Amino acid sequence: MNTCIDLLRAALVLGLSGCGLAVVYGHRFSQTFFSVILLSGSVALFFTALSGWNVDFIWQASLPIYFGVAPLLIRLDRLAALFLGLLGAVTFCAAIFSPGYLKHLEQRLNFSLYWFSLFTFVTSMALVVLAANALTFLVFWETMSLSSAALVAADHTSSAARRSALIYLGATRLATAALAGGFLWFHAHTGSWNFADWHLATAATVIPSILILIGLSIKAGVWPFHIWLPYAHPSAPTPVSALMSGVMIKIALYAIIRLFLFHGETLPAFGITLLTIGLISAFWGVLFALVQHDLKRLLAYHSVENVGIIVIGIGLALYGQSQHLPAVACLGITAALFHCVNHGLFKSLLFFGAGAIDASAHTRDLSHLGGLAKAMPVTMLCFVTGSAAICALPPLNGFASKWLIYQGLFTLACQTHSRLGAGLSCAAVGVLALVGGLAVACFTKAIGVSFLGRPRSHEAEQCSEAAPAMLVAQAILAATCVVLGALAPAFASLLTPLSAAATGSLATGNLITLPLLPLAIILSGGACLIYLFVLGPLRQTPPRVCRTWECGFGQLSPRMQVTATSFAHPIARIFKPVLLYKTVSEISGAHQRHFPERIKADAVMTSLLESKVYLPLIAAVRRLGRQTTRLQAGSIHLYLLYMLIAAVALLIIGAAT
Amino acid sequence: MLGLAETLATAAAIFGIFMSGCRHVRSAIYLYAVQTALVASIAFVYSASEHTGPALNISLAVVLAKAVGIPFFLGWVVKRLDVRTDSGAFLPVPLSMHVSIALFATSYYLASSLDGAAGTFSAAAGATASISLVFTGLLFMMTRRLAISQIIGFLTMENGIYLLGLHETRGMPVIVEMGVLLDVLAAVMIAGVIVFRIKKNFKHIDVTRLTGLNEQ
Amino acid sequence: MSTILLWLLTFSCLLFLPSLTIGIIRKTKARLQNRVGAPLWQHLFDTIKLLRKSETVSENSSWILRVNTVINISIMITLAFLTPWLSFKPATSADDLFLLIYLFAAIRFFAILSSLDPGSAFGAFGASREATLSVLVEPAIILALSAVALSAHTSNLSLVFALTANTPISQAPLWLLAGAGLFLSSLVELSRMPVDDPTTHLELTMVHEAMMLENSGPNLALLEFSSALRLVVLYGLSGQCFLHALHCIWPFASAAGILLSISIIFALAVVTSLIETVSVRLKWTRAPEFVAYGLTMSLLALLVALVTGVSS
Amino acid sequence: MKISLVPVPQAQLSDNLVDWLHVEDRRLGLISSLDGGQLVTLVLDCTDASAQCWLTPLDSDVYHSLTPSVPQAHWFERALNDLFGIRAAGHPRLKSVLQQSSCKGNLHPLRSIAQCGNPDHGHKSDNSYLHVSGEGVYEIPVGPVHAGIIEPGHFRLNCLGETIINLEIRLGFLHRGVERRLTEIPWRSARFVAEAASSDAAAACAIAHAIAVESMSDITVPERAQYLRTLALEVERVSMHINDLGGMSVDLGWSWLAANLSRLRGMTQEMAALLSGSRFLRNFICPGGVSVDPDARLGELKRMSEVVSKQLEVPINAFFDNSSVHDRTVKVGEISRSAARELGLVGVAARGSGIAYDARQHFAHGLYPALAPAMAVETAGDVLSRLKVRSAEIVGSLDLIRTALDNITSGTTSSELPNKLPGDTIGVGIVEAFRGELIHLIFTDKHGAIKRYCIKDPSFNNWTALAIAAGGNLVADFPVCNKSFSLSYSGVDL
Repeated sequence: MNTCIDLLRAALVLGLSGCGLAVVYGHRFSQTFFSVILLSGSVALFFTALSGWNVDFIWQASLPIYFGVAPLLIRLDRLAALFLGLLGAVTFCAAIFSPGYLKHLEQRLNFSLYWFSLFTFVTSMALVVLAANALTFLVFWETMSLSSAALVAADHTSSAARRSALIYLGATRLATAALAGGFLWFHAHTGSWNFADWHLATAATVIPSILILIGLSIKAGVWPFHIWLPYAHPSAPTPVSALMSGVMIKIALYAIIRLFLFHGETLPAFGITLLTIGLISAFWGVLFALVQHDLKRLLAYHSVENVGIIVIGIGLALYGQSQHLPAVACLGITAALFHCVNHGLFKSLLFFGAGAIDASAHTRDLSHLGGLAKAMPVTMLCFVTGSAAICALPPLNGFASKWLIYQGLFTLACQTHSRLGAGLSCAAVGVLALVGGLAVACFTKAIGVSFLGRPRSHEAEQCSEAAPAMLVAQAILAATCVVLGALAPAFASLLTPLSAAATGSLATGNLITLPLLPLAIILSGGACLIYLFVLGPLRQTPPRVCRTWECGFGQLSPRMQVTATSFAHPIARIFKPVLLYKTVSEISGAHQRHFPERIKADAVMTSLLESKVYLPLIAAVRRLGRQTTRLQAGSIHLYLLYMLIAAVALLIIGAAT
Repeated sequence: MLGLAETLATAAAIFGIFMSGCRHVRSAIYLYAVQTALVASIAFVYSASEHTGPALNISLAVVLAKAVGIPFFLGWVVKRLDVRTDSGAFLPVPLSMHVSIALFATSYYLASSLDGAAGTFSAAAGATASISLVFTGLLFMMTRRLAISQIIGFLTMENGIYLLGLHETRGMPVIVEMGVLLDVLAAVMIAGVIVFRIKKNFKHIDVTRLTGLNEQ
Repeated sequence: MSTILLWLLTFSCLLFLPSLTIGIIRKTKARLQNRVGAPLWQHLFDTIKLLRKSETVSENSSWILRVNTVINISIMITLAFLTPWLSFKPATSADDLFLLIYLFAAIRFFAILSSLDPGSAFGAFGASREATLSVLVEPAIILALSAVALSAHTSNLSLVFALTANTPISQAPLWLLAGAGLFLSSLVELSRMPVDDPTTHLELTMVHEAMMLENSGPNLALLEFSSALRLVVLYGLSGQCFLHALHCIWPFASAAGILLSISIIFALAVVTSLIETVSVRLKWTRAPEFVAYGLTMSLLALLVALVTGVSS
Repeated sequence: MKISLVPVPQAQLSDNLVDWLHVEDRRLGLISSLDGGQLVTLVLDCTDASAQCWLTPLDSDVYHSLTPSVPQAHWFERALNDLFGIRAAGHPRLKSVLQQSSCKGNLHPLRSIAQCGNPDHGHKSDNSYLHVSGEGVYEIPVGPVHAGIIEPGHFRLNCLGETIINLEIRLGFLHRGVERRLTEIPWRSARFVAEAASSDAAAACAIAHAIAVESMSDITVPERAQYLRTLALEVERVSMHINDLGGMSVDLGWSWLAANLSRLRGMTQEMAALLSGSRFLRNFICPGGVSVDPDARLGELKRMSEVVSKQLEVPINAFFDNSSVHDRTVKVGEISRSAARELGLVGVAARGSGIAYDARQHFAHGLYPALAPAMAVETAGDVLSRLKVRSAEIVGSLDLIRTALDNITSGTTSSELPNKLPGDTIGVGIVEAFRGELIHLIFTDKHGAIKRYCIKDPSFNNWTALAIAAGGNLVADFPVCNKSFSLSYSGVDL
């Protein structure tokens, strides 16, 4: 208990002192210095979580630290500890990764601002997780949003980054508005700011629950509120992208889990809605990821997919609770929590990989990469591991959590008496399989186009392996993915008490019944044996190295390998109606009919939501604004008239009541 | 457990679903033939189980006329017109197949409420199949381009209605059956002739392009 | 003791059935075209020959080349021990439906990577086509297996596929539809006609062959063996569905199951060769429609499973 | 056929050609040169089966390109650049038709004069490809070594995903110097080289050669020989068309049909062997007549032709009845009628695009045009219409073979040849080979020796059409598209 508090205190002190030092010495001290502070803070945070696993401790600030009407209230329980641990782990790796990565951004970043925002960001994330009442939550939620927006705009030389930060800020405003509305309603309803007193998703609290859900969904990047995510995540420097994608959006999901799942009875409609939205998110995210050719943007869209998968888990748990199917609820919540952790790990790993490529090749555009396998073998190994994990290939960690989702859906279909639930869960199994196939296509594209084949540009040719510290950060995460995958049954049973607390059922023992560790050993052992005895060093004649088959024509040029767009083209064509995908070719030059001089061909994709929903909405708001400005004509008489009308109207209303 | 008639009816509905996923007009006609043969054999099963001698012959006539005669006639029309594929107008063909699966599920719910039976599949199977056939035929007519497909869709609907009648009344009076049969035969002949006329006047039989008809 | 015997039998099937089945397909096709055709065991001879040959490797390839081969073959052999593709294969605790599907996905993941590895244009569009097809096929396979798993209320396929006495006859359509869905999907998954032509010499139309273009010698031997094994496992799986349908109608002794489960694979091989002889390869943009038929079978199976499951 | 030599000054050539081609039934035969000092333009008039040879003397190596106004001249002009070193200024795509490996440096193999300056005058061969820009575009290089026994040619496909944006074709990997060789050997032996110019159309090449020689020295061919020549040409047509249909079935993946057609093709080759003693009709047709008289074997030939036409019915009906075949071939590889006309397409490709041109209808060779079968014309211009034309021609040719066999007269099969060819004359042979219009054009010097032997293979006109037809189609449909044109590499790469 005491160690836990001490560690937490240490972490907070380190975070705050990091902030202070960054403001004062941001330009003078080296990146390594700040990274070490961040590193020690994250270690403290991680061990807080470890030591806090078996304690449930609440701390209320004494009077001066008071947010107007409610005190600063912190609660460290098992759920919070899980997410604190994730935050600690990812921050730990980000801290190791940072010094090497930031080197290539030296000209473009204001380090004082960067480190200040980063420390604020991490500290506020920790405090959001720990927040036990609405005001504490909201205050640190806001701090988290603002500091992360500052980090998105950190690269002040890029106008795209500024634009992204604006879009992100707009989204967070809406999120906070919705959250605040929901929280106020709940306070009015229950008279308490404490989360523990609130019961969401019941028949009496539909509207505020929806408001809170919307607020949190915007932050989590759930469809259809994911629009900001593919802008903000790629623009931020890589350690920040990793933290945002790996942890920040998980914190919104954590809030959903905490607020919705631990209060018993819920309406089935919430479960069904979340399940459906999760499915759409997963499908939508992976589909749009497939047609991206900016590596980080691709990863950002994959976050939408994975958030969708987690939301499916949450929806499953909610629906299971509402239908009194504890087994389903237990599977759902375990899956959601497990996938939160997993996604945090492999997504930050993948972002680090993308960052390492960015730092070395100075581009993230897949059409300029290629052939990095020779130059960056370790980065590639880690990236492949991360990709395999995100594609849920057994026996990596992604598979374990996705398996839990599948099992949950399958159990639901077997046990439910509701035809809607059964049909929906079967459809979900199909959609998830589709999403899995799309994810494989997407990541093979990303790896294939960036690491394999021949370099497509001079920059890619000149690449060299990332700095050792950057590799260590990736290797730690990759190893965690493997270990967590092989030991998934044990980890899942660690989570079981949590889900048992949520569902009110007794612990059901081992959720993952698959022998994943033996499987991993058999697979890798078999692979090694086959390599040694059939293909490897024991063969007498070494393989002959020659050019890739070029049909006898001569040297292959870098153009003669598939591009990212072309690889995804056949799939994109199938989903044309969703992607609004089309091929445009433009032929020009002197004798166009038979002998054109220039041909240009491009695949054009428009985001359905952006073009058909959000932009018209924004345009409508603008138009409304312009109409409103007409009222302000500048004439003093007109204003007097307004006042007169207002006064008369008020009087009439007053008289009427 | 499903009775033989219910199994046959379900099979007919499934073949109807396959038909709705068929782009090739001639394959659609074949599938229609199989589906009709199944429907007719249900009539055969009913009449055999009711031990009504003459009805047996009537069902055989129905089999011959509807499962053999009409497809042959339609096949001839298709050959004459030299049309092969109907790529669908509003819905991609594979999707319309999946929509008809959804309609099959819908008709199951409808059928179970129609029968008032306690949701057991076997009780509702016959009605499910017939309603689903009607839906499938309607969907087929709705989503297809060619006039010939409209005929096939219409005939499928007719199969569904016939099957529903059969299922609800356990065999129809001979005279009604004959009358319906004659009506259908006449309708198909007339439709065939009309298609020829459309082809002759418009050089195509694409009904989505016939919207300008009223102006001519 | 008998378990050991059954394991041995399974193991020998795993070793020899793939080549024999490929041999049957090729022989039947040759006979249907009035050719004599290669010997029945030619595939095995080829594999052995390739294992002894030296190897040519592209200068552009990376470690993915080797990793793909070893992972491919080791996963495939594991899958052959896990999947209940033969009715007599002893059960293991890892026969889970979703695990199997994702192990197949793992094979595909590395296969696609290895075909992108040498930077060949042919391998690349082969990979792109493979990815497209698998995106479409994966839901069909998972739904077909889910349908039969739902009817058995467990996702452990050994239990699902265990031949139990007194299976009601009403289960027959479910098994038939699931089997048909699986078979159609495996035709696509295995890159056979009418979606891909395994005998084509045209690089531009290849899917599976284009992906293996840069492999040679023992590497190629292992990949060829692995894809033949994948063929028998998938055929075995859909064959088991048909056997169950048969078992619903006419319960046979489990001893007959040994013979039947092998001969149904051969029967499906003959069906494949018939299809490949008389069918024309589909236009590439029509391939999704063919997959849609497999998906339809699976969806219908699922519908039947749900409808009969809810009432029971 | 008599041919008139018309001098056309360089300034008027382009206008004259445009005017000439303005009339529907007039065609451009070929553009070439004798020795690099002039342009020779052969123009044909189908209405009266006449031909003119326009001679345009050049005063320098550079002249104003015809291609901008007459697109079908483009490949001729590219060949002129490589073979003679005559450069067409303003040519939109003046790239080499020969590979550097087959023609070293700036050697122009057919150039034999010095008056146009030094042949080594710095025309660099240009082997570049059109660069299609766009972020997602990639190139697929196919050939010259193909999977399968196919002649060498390089296809450069610029693709966006599965769609071909632009296709460029490069031939010239195996330049054999046929035209040059024909001027170097004794004219009596020239027929062996001439029929090997494109060996799968050996009979057509041999007839074209024979007619060209005969037209120079006014040799009359005995009637029986004319019958036998016609038979040879038609047997070759049937055989190769069946072969192409079979190849198409292989590309469509329809092995049953491919096996059947391959067997039937064997039977037609057996017919060829009955007729000439050679399964490929080699060494059969010679100037003056034919070399062997099949005599009694004609009865067996007739029987076999009946068997073939009977046995063809099932596979051909099955082929056109199949819906998947329609899927694969309809609206694939389309060439519009106007494009076909501008590119001067010949043969099946032209008739598939609605151009009613068949040399058998207009130009005398064998028993044509008297015995010419009805022309098969389709208007859609896609792969299917080319297939339909092809199968209709098989039926027509088989009918023609039976008619010819019924009416064949007896008598001698060859007539005497003079010792030498007349001096300073032009001989032309225009033949409808199975691929289309084939032209052999011979010039003799004042001693009667061949000074220039010019061959225009039908594929020469049609290769460009393939490149245009493939654009916008799926990569996987390219083989089908390619097969539907059935082009000869060696005929172009002489």
